[in-house]
Amino acid sequence: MSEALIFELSSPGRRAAAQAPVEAAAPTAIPAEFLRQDIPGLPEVSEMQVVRHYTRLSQKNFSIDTHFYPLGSCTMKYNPRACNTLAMLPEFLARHPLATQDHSQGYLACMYDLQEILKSVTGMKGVSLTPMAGAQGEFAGVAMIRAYHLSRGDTERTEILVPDAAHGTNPATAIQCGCTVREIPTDKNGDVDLEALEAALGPKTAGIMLTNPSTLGVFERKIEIIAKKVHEAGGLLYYDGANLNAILGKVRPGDMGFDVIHMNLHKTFSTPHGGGGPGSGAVGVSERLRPFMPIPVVGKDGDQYRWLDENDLPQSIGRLSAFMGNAGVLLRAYVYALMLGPDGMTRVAEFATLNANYLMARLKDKGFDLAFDGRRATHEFIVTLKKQKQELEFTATDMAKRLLDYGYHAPTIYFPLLVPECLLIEPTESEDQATLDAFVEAMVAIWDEAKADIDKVKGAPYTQPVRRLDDVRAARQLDLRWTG
Amino acid sequence: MSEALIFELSSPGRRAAAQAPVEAAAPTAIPAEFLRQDIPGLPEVSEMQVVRHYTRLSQKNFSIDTHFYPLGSCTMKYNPRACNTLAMLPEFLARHPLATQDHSQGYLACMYDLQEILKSVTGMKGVSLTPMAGAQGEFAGVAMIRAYHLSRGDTERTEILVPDAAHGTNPATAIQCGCTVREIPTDKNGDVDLEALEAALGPKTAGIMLTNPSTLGVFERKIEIIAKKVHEAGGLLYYDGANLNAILGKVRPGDMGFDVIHMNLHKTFSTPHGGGGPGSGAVGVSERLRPFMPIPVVGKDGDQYRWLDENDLPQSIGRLSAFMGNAGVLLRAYVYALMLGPDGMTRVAEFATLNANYLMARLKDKGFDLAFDGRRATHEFIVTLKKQKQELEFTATDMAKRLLDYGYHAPTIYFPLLVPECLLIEPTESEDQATLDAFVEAMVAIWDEAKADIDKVKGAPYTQPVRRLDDVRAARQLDLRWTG
Amino acid sequence: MPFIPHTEAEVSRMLAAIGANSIEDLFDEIPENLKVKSFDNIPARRSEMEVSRLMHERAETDGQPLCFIGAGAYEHHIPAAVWQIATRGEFYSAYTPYQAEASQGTLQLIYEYQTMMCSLTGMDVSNASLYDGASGLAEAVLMAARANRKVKEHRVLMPASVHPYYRACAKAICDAQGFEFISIDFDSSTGTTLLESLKAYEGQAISSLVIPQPNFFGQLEAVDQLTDWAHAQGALVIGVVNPVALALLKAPGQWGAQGADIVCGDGQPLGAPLSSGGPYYGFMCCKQQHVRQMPGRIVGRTVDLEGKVGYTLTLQAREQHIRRAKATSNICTNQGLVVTASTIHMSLLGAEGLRRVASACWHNTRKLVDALTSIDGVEAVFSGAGFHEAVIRLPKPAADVIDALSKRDILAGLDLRAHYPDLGDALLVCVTETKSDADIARYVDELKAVLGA
Amino acid sequence: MPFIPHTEAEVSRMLAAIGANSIEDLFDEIPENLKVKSFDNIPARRSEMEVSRLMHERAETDGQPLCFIGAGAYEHHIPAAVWQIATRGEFYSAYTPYQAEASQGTLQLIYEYQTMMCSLTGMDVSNASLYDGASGLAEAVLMAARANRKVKEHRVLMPASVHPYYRACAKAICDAQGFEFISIDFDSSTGTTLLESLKAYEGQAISSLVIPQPNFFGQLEAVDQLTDWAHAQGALVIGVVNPVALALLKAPGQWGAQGADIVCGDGQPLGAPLSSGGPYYGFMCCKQQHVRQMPGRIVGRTVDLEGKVGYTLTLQAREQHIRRAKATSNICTNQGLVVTASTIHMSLLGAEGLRRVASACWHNTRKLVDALTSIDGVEAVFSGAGFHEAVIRLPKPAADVIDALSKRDILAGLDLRAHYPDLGDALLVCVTETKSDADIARYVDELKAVLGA
Ligand SMILES: Cc1ncc(COP(=O)(O)O)c(C=O)c1O
Ligand SMILES: Cc1ncc(COP(=O)(O)O)c(C=O)c1O
Repeated sequence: MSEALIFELSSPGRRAAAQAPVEAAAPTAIPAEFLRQDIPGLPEVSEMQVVRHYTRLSQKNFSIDTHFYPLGSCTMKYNPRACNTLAMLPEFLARHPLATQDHSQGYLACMYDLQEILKSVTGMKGVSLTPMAGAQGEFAGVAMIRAYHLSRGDTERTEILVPDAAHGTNPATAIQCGCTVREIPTDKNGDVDLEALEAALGPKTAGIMLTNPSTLGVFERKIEIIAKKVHEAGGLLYYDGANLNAILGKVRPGDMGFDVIHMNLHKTFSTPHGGGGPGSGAVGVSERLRPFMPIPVVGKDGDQYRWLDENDLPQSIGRLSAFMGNAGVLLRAYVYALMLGPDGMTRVAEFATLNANYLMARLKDKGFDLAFDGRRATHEFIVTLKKQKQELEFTATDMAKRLLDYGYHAPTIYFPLLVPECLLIEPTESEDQATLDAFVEAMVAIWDEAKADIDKVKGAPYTQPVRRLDDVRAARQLDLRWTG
Repeated sequence: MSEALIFELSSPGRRAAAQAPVEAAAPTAIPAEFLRQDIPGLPEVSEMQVVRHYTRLSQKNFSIDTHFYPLGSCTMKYNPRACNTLAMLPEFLARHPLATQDHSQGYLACMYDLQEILKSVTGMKGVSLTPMAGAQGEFAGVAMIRAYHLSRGDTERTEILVPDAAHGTNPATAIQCGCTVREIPTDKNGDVDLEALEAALGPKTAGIMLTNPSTLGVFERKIEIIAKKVHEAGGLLYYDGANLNAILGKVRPGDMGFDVIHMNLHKTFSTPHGGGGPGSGAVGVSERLRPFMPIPVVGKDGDQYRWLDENDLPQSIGRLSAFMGNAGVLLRAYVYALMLGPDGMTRVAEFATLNANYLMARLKDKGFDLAFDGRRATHEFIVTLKKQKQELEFTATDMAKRLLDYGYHAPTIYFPLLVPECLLIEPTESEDQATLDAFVEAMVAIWDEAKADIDKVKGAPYTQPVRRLDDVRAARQLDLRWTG
Repeated sequence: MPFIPHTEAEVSRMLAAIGANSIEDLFDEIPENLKVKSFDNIPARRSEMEVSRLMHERAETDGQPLCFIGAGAYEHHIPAAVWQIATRGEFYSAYTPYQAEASQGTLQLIYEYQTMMCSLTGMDVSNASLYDGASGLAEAVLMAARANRKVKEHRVLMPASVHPYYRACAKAICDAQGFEFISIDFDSSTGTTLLESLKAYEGQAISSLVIPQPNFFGQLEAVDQLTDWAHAQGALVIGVVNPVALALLKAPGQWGAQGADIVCGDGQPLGAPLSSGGPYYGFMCCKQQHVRQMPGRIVGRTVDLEGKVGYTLTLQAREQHIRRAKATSNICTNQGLVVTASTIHMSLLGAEGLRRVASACWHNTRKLVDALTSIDGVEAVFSGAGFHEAVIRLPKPAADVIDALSKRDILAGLDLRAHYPDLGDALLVCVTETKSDADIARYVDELKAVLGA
Repeated sequence: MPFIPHTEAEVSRMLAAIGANSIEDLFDEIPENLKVKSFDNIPARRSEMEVSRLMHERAETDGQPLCFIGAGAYEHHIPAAVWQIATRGEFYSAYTPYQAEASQGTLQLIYEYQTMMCSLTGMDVSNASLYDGASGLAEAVLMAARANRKVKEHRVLMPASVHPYYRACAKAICDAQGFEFISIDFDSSTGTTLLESLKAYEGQAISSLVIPQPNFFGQLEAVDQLTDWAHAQGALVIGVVNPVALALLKAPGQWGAQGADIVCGDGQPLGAPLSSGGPYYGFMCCKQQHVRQMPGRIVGRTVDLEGKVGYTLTLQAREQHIRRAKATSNICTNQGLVVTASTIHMSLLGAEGLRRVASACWHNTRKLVDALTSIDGVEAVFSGAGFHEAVIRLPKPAADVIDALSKRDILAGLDLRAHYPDLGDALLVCVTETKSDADIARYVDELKAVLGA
């Protein structure tokens, strides 16, 4: 059933009266010129209306807690509920970001430990937890690369190399850091085209941004050669850690030769995606980039923890948020890490990879085409519906929408851009075999349906709160707020 | 989509490993004769499977937080979320029921205050919070009446009078207290048949159990006469407080002449129904029944709170639970009472009554028959579909099931038993006018549907996880547990 | 107006539709002289924030002492997921699932719960909960009398090793129906019920024998012998068990040759916080042949119009809303939400998790008892096997020791003097898996300090 | 294996289907020499219970001092319903709503959120959130430069009365793109930006002027004059506002003749706990004509195949996943869950509730300032109207006073020396509606004790 807007439930003068001071006189000494004359158009509703409305809205979402969600590159794995509970202990919630040091030792101890765990698991020499999502971690990383070159008087190095399969945040970040972007093509096995890379390297090269395993779901086998070549050319290597789930405990970016990495803790460390965020894009750096880390960072003097700021890190790229990033997200990641331990971290990669390879093998067996057949899947892999598109105009979107009717969230579609009609499928380690098998059956059934009646499939979804939405209209006839 | 049983998700050897000690050797000194050889058949599932399974199951429920729920006699009103949060503060959750007095003052203060509030609002002289639901409150009440008579050597008084409209717990309770039950008929206006009452009163009369307003949704106008007559006959008056929501702050059972009352705090004081419980059936008593109250009760010596037990109340009917009833439910009721205050209590009755009378007027206006036309509705009222049944075999069940498809929980049906095809409708004070209006439209639409196509309505519901269920089969071919 | 959505304009419109002039008019059937004029003793309303502040203060007053009391309420780790899911609005704010089609979530969950309880206890049937363990025992006694048709006498053998409050509660509830409870003494060295003490009742008409396992002292009763003895007398056997202990101990369904007839107990250890004693829930299981004597709700699996599987309340003809005065019990509202939590809890633990918890409790209790009894003058009162409780005797008045430790933020255990004066300065202590070695050491150290040892 | 469901039997079956001998085989494309041999510094796994214990200990270490710090993060009452609903699995564990049909809950909520923010700020368009207020200001500066096509220079007027960390963050983020921030001094008696101090920049090419309201000191800026001045110079106006203050203060859309062009700030006061500084969220609103320069996600209302209303992400051509190097920002993951909480919070408060909260804050702050300044040697630094923060000057080193009060479990305020050395021993204090008169009195008394006054 469709749910009215909260504003449509509103009635003038209604209030959730328990939620505001029982009485509150107007301020007496603010001159009229500063005051607003109108009343903001917030809804006027009762507490129950709010609870009912948003509870009902919540039921209109797919989520990990309700559905298998094989969204490639997004690592939709189980978010342990203890992480939420323990990050929301009353003292943690009440802690002011500028609290005195003696009222901060408990929190700082958690952050310090987390820095150490992340250093250990990535093989990096320093960690700053402050970036608030992957993209901000990327910003921090490229800004540090820039700062490094500048600190050496190397002012011409403004070019960032980005493989064409890269996530959109990579080129966007490079630009935001005042760099230019140069795309590097991918070879037919999904690896970076080494020749093209060599051709691109030069005195303007600031660095390269790589995801490994790449967003094509394969491990970049020539990573050592790439690292060597980039370093020889005077550039640094940036590791986009969105895919860290594939290699956690198996191979470390630091050991592969990367100078800086961001981690999506909301992926690998299982903090929830929250319907779009918040995340955390903690960065790890090699020795030479340590002086440039974004502040604040947690340090330890004797048995006292304290914030390190511009006084401790005078070459820092600076501050990326008002305080220290998404503290509550970091607490969740810390709790998760403690519950995993070193063996658990290794198992993350092992079972994420097992699930992906199993699902890939089963789908291949059922006749679906793999984008990189013959390669191992990492934690994810790509199916291409190119053949199905040619045959019946059956597209990745059609598969995605119809999967919703079968009770599965769609895989990532049309990313990476270079594989036509692609489905980027990431089952994660938290799903069991039976779920993967049922998903295979659903994909097979949908393709059978398409062969029998393509229009039916193109009409999907049928079981969701709405049928397929008109995105073109949304963009052309902008309706971005309710006006009554 | 149908949800497998948790056992069907099970796989031998699977575990939610974070949830038990990492290691635990078997006990070394328990002789084999005491030990079990088999492994209990609990599900073997991962943490995510559990979270997903029960989250999905939850979505298959109607509830106050998602639906209008006009279930007569049940007072399905909004359960403020603060009550839950504050009753679940860590210290309250961790408090052992047998904790020492110095670690109990905070909790006991809440219970003491709640006793005072309930005394004040009911006009009774003593309150015991220990009964765990309405029915246990009834038990306590009748047991006190019995104990009172026995304490006076009045051993023949074993008959409890119960109006025929009474809730099933009333007669069942009387029997459980070793009494016999005598039914008193209702007159055509919904009041107790006074003549029949008088005829029934006598030296065997232990007391009468009354609900006022009665379960017929009308206020018993002759309550003072009834009280006088029962008292004159040597009997006591028991007030079934399930309908207290109708009169909170308006009229007090103590002032009407009742000797003992139970309150369904899970109705009037808004503690949640929890899909069946827990509730609380706190009892209030007049002066003469005070010595018989169930223990423990909270007392106050100077500024110290303490439990009163059999040493303080040697004539007590005793202990009705291992500790002191549903403590956490009582905390919720206390928080609710504090947020209401005296004015808020009065408003509960006022707006519950306004909503019921409005809904009644609107339905009458649309042609539905009222069981007691001409009477004021209290917090609830009865529509009878006798006419519709005669006309089209359209029953109260049909209306109920079809309402589910319209997104409304059904009213109470077939209770009280004396009104044919009855719908006992209780909107409560938390609903707004628009919701009531939409509900009226739905009832009208359903009756129109019935007139157009009775089979369609008889097939309802269509939109729920299952169609109409076979209750007869459920009772005949008992299937009460999963056996694999 | 907290929790009331009405605006003045709406009130006017609604009154107009009713044809009334004021809300007060709607109460015109209530005799004027009865109407409340004003309240005393009800504090003026506070905002959620103010109430929150008060409740936080009250909670802090009580603090969180280190707790070594068990005695029917046990501190266990409860997975974070349990109450986060149980308090979802759809479970929390739903009514009893009378409208089955709109309550499949709760109904399926109860069916799963019933299955779990049957497997834990080794019985055929479980109901959907009673209020708590103590009142559940009362219901079991009443049920046994109904089920045991051959015995007309309402005579019940009740070991003194059953929780004193359970005994008190059973008495309070069964009294009016004329039940006679015969107390059976325990053996002073093992703290358990000896077969010899039952001999006196051989050949007498006995409705039921209650067997606690573990018993109130944490000791293990000879359940096989007791069960066989009772059955030989034509009495039914009512087991009162700790469900966590069942991860290790023989299921009541396997006691003796035929197994117990009715099994009850408190479900609190399976996911309910201590919470000052409630809400917990009483579980009850029985053999198939007694199902129609069972009190409380029962969920059954059935099919819908189209043959699809669904769940519904069944055998309602046992219940008060159908059978009224002839019902098996007056219970209506039960402890549904706690059962919801408990079902989630059991799913998360599984048999192996529960076994580990139980084992950890056992080991921790041994550790504490060993450490305490190495203090001069402190001794274990009973010998023989036990679970996670034990009785120790102190060289000083138990009440004073408890007081002194309470001031040091430790709840030392339950003073047994009120219930078992013969045991002297005896303390019932309990250690669950929640206590670390450091906690145990702290107790021991503080006790030493208090005893001056 | 925590959080991994696989049994050994399943692993074997899966490997067989893959045609691999072991899980290790699946990693055979990784050069052997790169593989991790072992970890240091990662503690062995603990059960949820053990981690819970550790986290409780850590939390207790920090305690809950009585907090009078604001400075960009404000303690407000958050209704219990807010996070109970926001942490429902369907909100908590969902991804960004790219599959619109399966995400209508989140999408409709964001559409409602956008509406609320527009109404609070008086602007036309709101996005779905940025990371926080400080980084949001950076994005606003970048956006203003894109939107202000007439001005090529990346020159921004930044009052020193803007939060120092916001200024630092804007600098860190905009630096690489060659932005020049010109600091504008505040008037030492009012603590606000005087029109005179801007005169020097008249006629110069200015991309934008940032106006904080209230400013970092809690003082109210002359927003109308400043806005009109900026517009006269061809500069865009970026308002940085406290959303709770907007319940009382003139909406930025009404500043001066034309209103602000872009409005940003931190959404934290609208339902996010202090939580050590995050997660909060940055809100951003703008005039309709600038919508295509907006960074971040935006939800639009549209219809489905059948004409039914639905919600979807729109104008995605601005975003990195479509436009890549040409995107308006690199932001991808935002602060969705906090927006969810905030939308629920705003619905519960409504305009009147928010007004009461803001008024209570104002009154409480006055109370504190009045009481403090009655202490010998303590004085208010600025005159003029303010909201719920104020700067007071102490007769002793601020750092020492803060330390001493911290030991007495009071967070006295923020020492301004690092950021504004000219102000001397100045403390920025804040009092929200969460503080009672007793709390204020306690602060005053303890401060007196510390000052020896
Ligand atoms: C490969 C890759 N890189 C970077 C990002 C950006 O991370 P965030 O969304 O946390 O900013 C993502 C997230 O989707 C990603 O998949
Ligand atoms: C009129 C009436 N009396 C008594 C009861 C019994 O209360 P409880 O279910 O709490 O035992 C009810 C509850 O449904 C009721 O409606």
